[in-house]
Amino acid sequence: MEIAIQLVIAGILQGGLYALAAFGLSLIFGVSNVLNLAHGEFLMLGGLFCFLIFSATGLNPFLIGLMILPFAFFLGYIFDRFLMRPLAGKKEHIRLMSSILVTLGAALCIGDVTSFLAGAEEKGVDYSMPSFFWGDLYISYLRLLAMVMIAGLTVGIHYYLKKTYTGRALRATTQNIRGAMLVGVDTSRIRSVTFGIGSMLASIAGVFYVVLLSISPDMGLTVTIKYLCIIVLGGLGSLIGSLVGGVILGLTESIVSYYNPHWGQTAAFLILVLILLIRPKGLFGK
Amino acid sequence: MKRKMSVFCLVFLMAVAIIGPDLTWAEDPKEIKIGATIALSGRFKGIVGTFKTLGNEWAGLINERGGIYVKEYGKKLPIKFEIYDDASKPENARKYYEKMATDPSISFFMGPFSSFISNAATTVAGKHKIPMQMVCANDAVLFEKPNYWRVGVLVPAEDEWERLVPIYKKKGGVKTFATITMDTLHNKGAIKGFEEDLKKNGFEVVYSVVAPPPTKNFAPMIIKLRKAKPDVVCIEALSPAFTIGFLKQMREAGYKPKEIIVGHVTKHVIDALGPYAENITGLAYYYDGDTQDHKDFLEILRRSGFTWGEYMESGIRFWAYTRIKQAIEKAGTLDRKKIMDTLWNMKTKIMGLDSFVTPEGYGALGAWPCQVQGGKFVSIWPLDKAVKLHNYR
Amino acid sequence: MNRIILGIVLLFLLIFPVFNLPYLNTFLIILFMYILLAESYDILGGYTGYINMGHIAFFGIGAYTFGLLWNTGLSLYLSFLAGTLAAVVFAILISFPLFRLQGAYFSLAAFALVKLMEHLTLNLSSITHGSDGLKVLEGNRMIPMYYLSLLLVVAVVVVSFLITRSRFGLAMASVREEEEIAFDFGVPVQRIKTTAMVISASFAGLMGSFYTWYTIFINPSMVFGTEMALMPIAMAMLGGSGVIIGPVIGAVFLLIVEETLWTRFAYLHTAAYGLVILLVGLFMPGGLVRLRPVRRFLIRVGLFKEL
Amino acid sequence: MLEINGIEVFYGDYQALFGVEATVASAEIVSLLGANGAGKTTTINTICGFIRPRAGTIHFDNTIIHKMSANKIVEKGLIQIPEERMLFPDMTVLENLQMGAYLGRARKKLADSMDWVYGLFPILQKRQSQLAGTLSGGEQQMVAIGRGLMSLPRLLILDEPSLGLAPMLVAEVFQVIQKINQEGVAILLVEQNVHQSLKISNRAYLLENGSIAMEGRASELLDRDYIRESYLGI
Repeated sequence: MEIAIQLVIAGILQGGLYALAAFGLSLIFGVSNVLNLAHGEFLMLGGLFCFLIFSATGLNPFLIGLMILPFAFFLGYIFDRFLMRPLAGKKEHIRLMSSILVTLGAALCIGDVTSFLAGAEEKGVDYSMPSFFWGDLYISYLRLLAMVMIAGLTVGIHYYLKKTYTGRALRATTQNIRGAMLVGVDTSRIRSVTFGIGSMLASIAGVFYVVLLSISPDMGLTVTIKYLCIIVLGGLGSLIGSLVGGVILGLTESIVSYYNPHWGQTAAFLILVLILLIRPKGLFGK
Repeated sequence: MKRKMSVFCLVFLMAVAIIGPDLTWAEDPKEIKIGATIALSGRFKGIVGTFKTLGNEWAGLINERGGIYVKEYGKKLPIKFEIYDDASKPENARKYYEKMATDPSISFFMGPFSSFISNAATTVAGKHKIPMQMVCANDAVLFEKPNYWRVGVLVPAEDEWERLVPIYKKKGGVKTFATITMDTLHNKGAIKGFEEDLKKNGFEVVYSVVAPPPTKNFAPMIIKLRKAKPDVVCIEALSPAFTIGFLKQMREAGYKPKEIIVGHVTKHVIDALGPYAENITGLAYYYDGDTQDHKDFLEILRRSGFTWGEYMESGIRFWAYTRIKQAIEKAGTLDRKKIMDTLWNMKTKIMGLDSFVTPEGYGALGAWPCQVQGGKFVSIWPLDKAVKLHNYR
Repeated sequence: MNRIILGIVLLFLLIFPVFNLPYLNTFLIILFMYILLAESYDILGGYTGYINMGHIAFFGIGAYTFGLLWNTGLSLYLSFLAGTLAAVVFAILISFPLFRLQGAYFSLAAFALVKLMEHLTLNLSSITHGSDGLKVLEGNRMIPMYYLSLLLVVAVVVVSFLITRSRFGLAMASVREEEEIAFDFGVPVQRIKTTAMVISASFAGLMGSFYTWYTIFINPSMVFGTEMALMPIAMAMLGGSGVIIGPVIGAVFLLIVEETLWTRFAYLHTAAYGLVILLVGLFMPGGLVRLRPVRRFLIRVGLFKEL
Repeated sequence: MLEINGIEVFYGDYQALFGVEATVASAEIVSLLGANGAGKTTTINTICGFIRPRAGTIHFDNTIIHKMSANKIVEKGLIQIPEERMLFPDMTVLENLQMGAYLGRARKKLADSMDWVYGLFPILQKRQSQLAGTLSGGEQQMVAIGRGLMSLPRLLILDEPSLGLAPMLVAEVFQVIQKINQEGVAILLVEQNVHQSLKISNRAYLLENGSIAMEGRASELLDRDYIRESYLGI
């Protein structure tokens, strides 16, 4: 029983971490309808900047994470402005293909330039907090903090999407891009803003990554694939889907890993394929 | 139509010219060229990417002294590396070794990183009859089939951890071990040998797990680890991400073993763990107790800008370079067959240690126990050569 | 005109081993492999519009089936046949659930299948030897390898050509343009898609078998790796999806760029390579062959067969 | 108010419009008639900035708009209500209407325009918290028109507003169009329901194969034999 509780806790905490970056990817897909294969690179860059500033100043990594948010937003914004916007007018089929090429190229490029400038070695921030112990159970405060931040972000984003005009325009663009244009939404700007937000979320995830695990310049594509799995699982473009998808994945991985670490890693892909068999558009997809 | 044809031919010729081999070579060798591929990109870049610098610095050091004396020509020849990036892929390694095999001025091959890439490379060496010395590749899979044209510098992977057991046997105080292994060829071999060694010496392995390389969530394994309560936790993983991830999560879980052993401990692992890294025991292909024969090694490390503790594998590289130099000097020629004969039969000393090749082709270089003390990596074994004494955590 | 050019190129490739340039030989073998992968990907991806990011799964299955069977002592030809068949059977099995999905869901689910296969080969180590990898018999077979890969490339191009000229090809294009309308007009959509996938898979499976034969040693990350999976697709798109010559040009272009960068620069070649892919995606969304001067040239020499 | 001068539109190599010319004066109802594929939708999409003409100009209030992006054109008060309605299916009716007043000028008068729309379509007030995707076809059409009105249009372009509606509703829609026009909004009406639309229009254009085949006062056109035979089936 204790083990079960411990596994569920570990799974949910891990899932929350997955959900954070997947959230941003899902947002981007919803609004721009592109598969952003460079999403993991934003995560990596977020972690890297956190690492560099931490090494130089020794500030609290989460504080650094907040500090680099505007920068991450800007990065995502210009990424979209210069690389994705030219594709916006193209036909659906061509756009999907071109976006794969452009984001794949960008991912390779960002990864390699980073490894050239900052070195290819694994980087991790040494920052820890004592865990919370209750008998044999333990909950990592770091991960709990991650969960609280994710919950806070979810509420914040929900509020932003529901109440602000930009947020509403963003939702409108997701639901019917032509309709959004007809009411005067500058959809290209909304796209860029969304990319900025997605990049911000990825960089926060990157900060958690570099604190809890470690980062390296070539990790980008690997994590992108995992996040793509999560958002497909939850339904492309569905925000609640990416949250639920992340938690499902974290839970399954933890529980299966307990019996066999190998199958724990397999579980992610197995469960994705199974869910798509039952629901061709993911759990919350339309 | 004629014009189009000529344009087409021109484009084709240009393509051939771009990718074609350099068709210039001197009849009388002006230098000794050593061909190699290194993973300058791809997944091994972080581990071996910097060794290009190390090799060039070594060549620079030798050339400052005039180069390597070759009896056949009666003079010293400078040494030069020709290095391609194999992007951590065997098919690239093979392609570039084939490219270098067509260049008669290349007299010697250095192997690439890791066993399965070396596998592709040794085929080329065997086919074109070019001597190849493999570095950082010591799996049984490479030595299954006899191949005259390749030798290694390392002891088999199974023996990599053999010098650790005597420490615990002598010191006592620990009884039970747990091993966490990343699922790759080399790591599994090393741990297999270690576990057999432990059992032979009366220790107990209470938990043993092999996890795939991309594992990020170690919590389920740590739950089991906490139940098994081992005195010593051993992590053997080629990927530092695996090691760092596991240790950070073990710290989160509050499990405090008496001893942590990390097979591949590098500067970045130590940095990422901060004070927690203190007293982690590891292995390096070098010991710093006796410095009389190490001057060259320390010099090229200094020039390359890293300390030996940053890269446990720097020692392998130096060992391999030195063996090449010794073999050429001893053979007194650049004749490939003679160099290869010499490599098989040569018994010399490098860094104060015996250097030879076993009948299967393994080398003689083994790993030495070290420990992180005061943020630095210091030799702790064998006792007569140790700089510091081994501590439990 | 086009026949003359094709004839010259083919003749040149046929007598190429005479020059005894082993490096260029290996380069060409790798090139042929990528051309085949890109071209066979395009049979499904370019003609029916289903971007199959899981194409490399067929390749990997072919590679493993071949290696395992050949190691048991089965004859070479039968092992090749078995590798191909395994990929075909896999294609048939997954085509039914997979084609229920649309657009990005299809692509990503197919990609997840590749990763699933990678993990399965890792986990079922009692059969596949897991991360230890699978080793097969060595041998010096550069010349047969060269001709076999050349033959395969010619075969896949010829098959693509035949497809574009057939009613089947027309049906595939109708699926790409308006699947629902095609279905309403009585086009057996599911059968068309499955057949396209089977043809595409058979070539990839055969090439997978060849790859094992060529590299002697395979492990899961070599045949199911992420870059391995994405490169042929990038090549096809780069050259021009849906045009026979497109993937060929894409593969040749990208591989020559890669080779030039790799041998000339020690660092940052991946970045430059990425930049090339990015720029092509940005400025030539239809691929190289749809660039106006290139297209005009190809049309004039009769090599621009679009579906 | 709106002047279209000789626009030519291409889809790739295929030419869809051949020098279309038309004007709409303020407070006027103008019909754009034509069979399927004649180029009606292409024309209005060009006006709204979704398609760029290869030649010709479009002026709205003496400003050139054919080089503007769609959202800028909306800002000027030129609003399209598309045939497919293009609502936001996962938003409530209220949110859909609020989205109509997205731009600055309209945002300030949100409450007033809301009253106006609810006045025209009382049923929307009852449905205001329902998701737009769950409404019936007629109600969706109302939301679409309402959303367009929320943007405070000066020229409203209606693309097939009666398509797929029950006859009762069709009459209601045409009534509403007249009501809107009485508020001073110019209307460009694209319809297949030639009879009805000519009855409420001041003037009309007839598009055939991508060019204007006929134009004139609506009452005149209604009497022409060609129109009667080809489009009214009399």
